[in-house]
Amino acid sequence: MSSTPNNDSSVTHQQVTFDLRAFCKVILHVTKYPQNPVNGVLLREKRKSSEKDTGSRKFVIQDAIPVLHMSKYTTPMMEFALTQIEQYCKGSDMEVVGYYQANESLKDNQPDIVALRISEKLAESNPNLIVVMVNNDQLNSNLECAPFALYQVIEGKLRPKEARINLLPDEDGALSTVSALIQAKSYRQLIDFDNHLEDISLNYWVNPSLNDEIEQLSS
Amino acid sequence: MDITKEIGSWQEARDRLRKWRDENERKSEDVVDLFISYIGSNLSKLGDEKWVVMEQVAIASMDMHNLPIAEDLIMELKERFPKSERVRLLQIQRLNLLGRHEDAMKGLDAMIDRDPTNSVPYKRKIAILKSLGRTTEAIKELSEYLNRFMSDQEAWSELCDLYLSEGEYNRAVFCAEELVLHTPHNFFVHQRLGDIRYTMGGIENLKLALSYYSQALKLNASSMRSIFGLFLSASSLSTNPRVPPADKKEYTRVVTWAVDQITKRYSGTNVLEDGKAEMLAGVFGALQIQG
Amino acid sequence: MAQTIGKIGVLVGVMLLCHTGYSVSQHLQFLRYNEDEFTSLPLDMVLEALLGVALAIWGASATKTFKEIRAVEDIACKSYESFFNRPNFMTFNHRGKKLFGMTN
Amino acid sequence: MADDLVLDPDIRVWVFVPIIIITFLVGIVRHYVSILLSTQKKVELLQVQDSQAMIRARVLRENGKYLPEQSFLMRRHFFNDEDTGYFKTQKRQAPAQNPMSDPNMVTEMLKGNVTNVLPMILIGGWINWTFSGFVCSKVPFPLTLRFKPMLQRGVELQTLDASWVSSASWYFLNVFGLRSIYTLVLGENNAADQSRVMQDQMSGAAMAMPQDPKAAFKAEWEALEVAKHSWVLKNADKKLIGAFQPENGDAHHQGKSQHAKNGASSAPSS
Repeated sequence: MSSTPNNDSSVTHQQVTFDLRAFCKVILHVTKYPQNPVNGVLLREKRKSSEKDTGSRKFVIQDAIPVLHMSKYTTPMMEFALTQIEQYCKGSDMEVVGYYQANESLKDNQPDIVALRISEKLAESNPNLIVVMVNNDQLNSNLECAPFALYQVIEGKLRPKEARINLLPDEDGALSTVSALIQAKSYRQLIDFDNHLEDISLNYWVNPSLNDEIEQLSS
Repeated sequence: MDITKEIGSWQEARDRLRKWRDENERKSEDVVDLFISYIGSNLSKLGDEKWVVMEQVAIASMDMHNLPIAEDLIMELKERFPKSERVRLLQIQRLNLLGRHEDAMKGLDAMIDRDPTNSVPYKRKIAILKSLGRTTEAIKELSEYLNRFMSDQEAWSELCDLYLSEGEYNRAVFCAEELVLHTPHNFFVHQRLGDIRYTMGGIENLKLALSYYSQALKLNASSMRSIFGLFLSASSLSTNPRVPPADKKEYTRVVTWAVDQITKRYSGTNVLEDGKAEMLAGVFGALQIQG
Repeated sequence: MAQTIGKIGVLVGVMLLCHTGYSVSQHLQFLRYNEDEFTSLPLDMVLEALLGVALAIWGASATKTFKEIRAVEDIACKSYESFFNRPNFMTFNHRGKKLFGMTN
Repeated sequence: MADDLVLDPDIRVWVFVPIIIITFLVGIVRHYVSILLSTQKKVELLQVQDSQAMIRARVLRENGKYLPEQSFLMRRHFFNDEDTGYFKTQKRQAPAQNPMSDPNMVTEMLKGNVTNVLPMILIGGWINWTFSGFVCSKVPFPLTLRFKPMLQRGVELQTLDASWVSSASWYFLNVFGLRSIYTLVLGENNAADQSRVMQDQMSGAAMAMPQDPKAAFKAEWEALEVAKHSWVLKNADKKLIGAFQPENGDAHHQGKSQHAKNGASSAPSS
């Protein structure tokens, strides 16, 4: 439960909580493109200025926006997507609080240069940004725990961040829901920015049909 | 979205598989699904196409780590074509799947000894290096390979990605340019070169990126990636303080044109209906200010 | 629907052409028996032949779906993924192993 | 000119039709024999390398206009530099002058003869011998005398009308005329050959090998040396806007209402 060094300026969150929707989207994105590296951003509702919080406040990630599964090493599409997402957040009172990435190779679960570059850019507007690396090794069609490793941008580097990962509504519920979604091949419904580029009538920032499906399964 | 629901008969499944073979799609999951639902029980009806389909499905099922199907198919192919090098390649891929990379390497070396003009084993060796995370070695081998097989586009494309992952943009550009030389009518190669040039940044590179995105758009006016790229590169050029004002004007015209095009595309769909039309406008605003 | 009409078109067109051929040979034979000089074909035969050709061409083009003549169009409907798919450099060392794997 | 000759229907049954059947079957047998005898042509690695280098040089020449000048010159330097250029440093032997000295070549030629010429001679001779002297058909149009040697081989009758066809000629007509039927029956090289494709390896190598790499290199070197570079994408962006202008004319107005909103954002940059 120790916190990372050099954290006097940044707020540490001992707990990072994923709402079902966010958790499902990350896992399903990773499942939809098992052969490709994928990335995306994590969102939460903007806190009201009135409830000025402290570091102990629960860090709840409410939604995820899947972005790329192709051409990860070139920037233009990511840049455009991020700006679009930023505007979406402005319109719906959300903020970008995290970035997730899964690498191509099974054994390679370390954040790479791309993760650093993007998270540095995102950290400009939110210094508490958390970076979630998906542990390919821990993935399974029957998940036993959240296969995530958390990182944080500190002084231009990505450092591991020690925090407990909580899932909502509860650990077992979330894991079984996501496993059911995988088994039902719901990941085919997931839309990321790359899909949006092929057909711009697909909505990647909300993923309405997938949201419905998650809703159905969890209720 | 489920492929097995979309398709109603084995004939359709066969046509779909053929299409994917021709168009070089990976779609391993769908291939395996189609095989299980339609093709598997109708293999004999495929005639001579059967063997190619079996190869395709074998690769796809290995990609999906569905070993039982793959092993059955490879066994059958092996019985029918005991001496075929293509079947040999499948067997080697199976070794890879099982993690026996050393054995696979040996098998590939033997194939190269038998016929040094067959390009596939060289490439498979490089793929193994890559999958083991030995990227620098893979790059070295691939460059050597390309000294001999200079017009292998697949290899150029692979080398381009490997260099990109190492952050060596200049070399990646070289490979991407090689692809442009080989298939100048393919808008993907232009767009990709534009992407890399844009990523490199700097006025000269941005100008080149702009040109390549334009060419990509000329070849295929519906490519969203190209039009976004065009917009991004033009807008960062138009706001760059070191660009002379006369040129800036030109770039601003390009930006306006691109904005028009993008807005038009989006207004043709209903994604932005619920009050999100401003979202796009905001996007342009935000991008131009930061550019 | 258009396909069937097209097929009928081809059939009728070819039959018309055959019939024209037959009529022409009959006509020539007739001329030969009467020991007339051949000057030109009767108008109805010429018309029949032209009609047959037109019908057959139209029918054939209605039954088939054509490929774009420009290579660009062919590429435009390909997916971005397929451009990046390089079968010979494919590796299996990816998430699929854990997610769908039947090997472990 | 009235018909002066009437053919026995037995000629049709015992000469005309059998010749068709014989030629057709022989053709099919020949097809399969040639498949059996064919071997994968062995190519040397060096040949593959040469042909691929040639292809690359050619595309550079043809499509170099899509690259910026710097990139073009760099590649040309790679091929043509006096000291380090590919075409200068790669020395190739001139090919052996006498094809007979190469045993591979001899077997290839032999195989070609065995599958093509030999059956022609044998069957042709046999047909000539068995069915000699028959007039077996008539073409339905008048022909000039020049066609007589072609259509009436084996029947040397001065007075016979040129449109009559002798049995030997009928055989030759069949040999050449049945080719398209073979492709119809045997399949062009799709279905029937797919299992064969599976059998041998897929060679990624380009198959057009230069016969004489030395001369080919020199020719390509020269072509590349005189190739001028002109960067066609120089004004691609302006052309793009220009080219789209007319079609875009009304869309411009349509987009106006929406554009007005973001007009504020795009305007400041100008």
